[in-house]
Amino acid sequence: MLTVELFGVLQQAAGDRQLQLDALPEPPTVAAVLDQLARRHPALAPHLRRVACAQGDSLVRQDQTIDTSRPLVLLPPVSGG
Amino acid sequence: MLTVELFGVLQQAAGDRQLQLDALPEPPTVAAVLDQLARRHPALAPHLRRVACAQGDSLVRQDQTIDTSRPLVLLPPVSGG
Amino acid sequence: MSRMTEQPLDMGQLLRETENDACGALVVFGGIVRNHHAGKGVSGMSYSAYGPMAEKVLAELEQETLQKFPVSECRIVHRTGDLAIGEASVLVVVRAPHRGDAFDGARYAIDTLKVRLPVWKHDFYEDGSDAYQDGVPLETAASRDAENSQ
Amino acid sequence: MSRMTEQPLDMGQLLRETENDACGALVVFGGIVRNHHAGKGVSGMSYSAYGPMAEKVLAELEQETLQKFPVSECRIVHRTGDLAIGEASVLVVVRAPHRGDAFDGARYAIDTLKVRLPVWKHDFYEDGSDAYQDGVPLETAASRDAENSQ
Repeated sequence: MLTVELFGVLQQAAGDRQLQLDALPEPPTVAAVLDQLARRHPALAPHLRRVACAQGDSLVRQDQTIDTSRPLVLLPPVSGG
Repeated sequence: MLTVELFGVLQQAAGDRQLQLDALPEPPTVAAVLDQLARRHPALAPHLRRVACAQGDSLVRQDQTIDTSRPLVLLPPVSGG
Repeated sequence: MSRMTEQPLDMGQLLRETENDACGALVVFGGIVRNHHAGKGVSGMSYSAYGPMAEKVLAELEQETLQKFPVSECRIVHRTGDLAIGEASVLVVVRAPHRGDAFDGARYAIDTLKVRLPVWKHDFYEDGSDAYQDGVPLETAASRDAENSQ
Repeated sequence: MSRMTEQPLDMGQLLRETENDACGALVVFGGIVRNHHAGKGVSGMSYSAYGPMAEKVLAELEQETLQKFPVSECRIVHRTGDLAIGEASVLVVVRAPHRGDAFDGARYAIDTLKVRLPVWKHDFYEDGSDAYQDGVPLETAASRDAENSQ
């Protein structure tokens, strides 16, 4: 079971700030988790191609295998400044 | 008789904020006045090549004939900002 | 001042925090909430952030600016929460011995912030609608490498 | 605020005077008295100006900046008299809808001020000596034409 945290337009699309994802891919790479998320939550799918992902205060690469005990944070295109 | 106002390093060189120049060239162009000033006040001579000149709030060109009833203002290289 | 804050940004405090007698040049950039976006009237807006990363990104960007440019001081603060028209959402303060470097450093800092800081702008329009502004994909190590290899 | 003044420059007042809800970008440049020049310690300095022309040059430079760049606000003030280390000798405030234009406008304004404003800096050094800084010849219509034809 993996907690997925959402920001910005992703919160709007999902109607929530976080989701739980079970039946995780093995190994749980970022890319595989995003694929699964797109299947389970079609409303998020159009946005996932442009997200960056983080755990804690660090970015994680698409090919990286993540620690599923920590939340995966999805960061859509940014508009700060 | 022409009043010449001095600024910056010119005040230091002349030891005063203004000078009077009599026996003016005819016609009194800026260039001719500066030549005369260099002869009468040798301490100013080395600086005069790099001065700009003004009357009131406007610059005057070297080839311009000036109204000698108004002060001629000598502006050495500037260092504002 | 914390780099990410819900409080109004205090330029005076940033200026005091960066005082440096060796610096002849000060450049401040401020991002200000505008009353329009994409042709629509804006009545207000709200910034949200991914906090744990945002604070670190700004601290690293300050250091990077100090390393890339001959500047002596660099401070960046960004506001979150609800902002009114005319309020500052971001302030960048750079001090350097020379002015060209201060301009270059400040511009680099804000340009880079725009692609690295995990912050999202939510506009509220005068017609009652609202929208997250379409942003730029977050710059990642991978996208930076791809850009550098072009 | 008068553009040429013996009073300490008031950034807060300039910011209030230039408020503009259509502008998303604010750039401030400040020239600050440094504690060193050409390798010598500076204890203080004094600016003198040719007043009648200086005020007009700044007013014209504000207008020129507004015309040359897509910026909406431009204010420039310069101090005269005795200044202490750390005090501001000049402030340029530019506001624009977009940040690149605000940076370009502010940089143009201060770069041009440096060659057009009839102001002279007199340094007082820690060793007791003093000197007018060697400046740049004032830009005149003739020198501008010569440069443009190069």
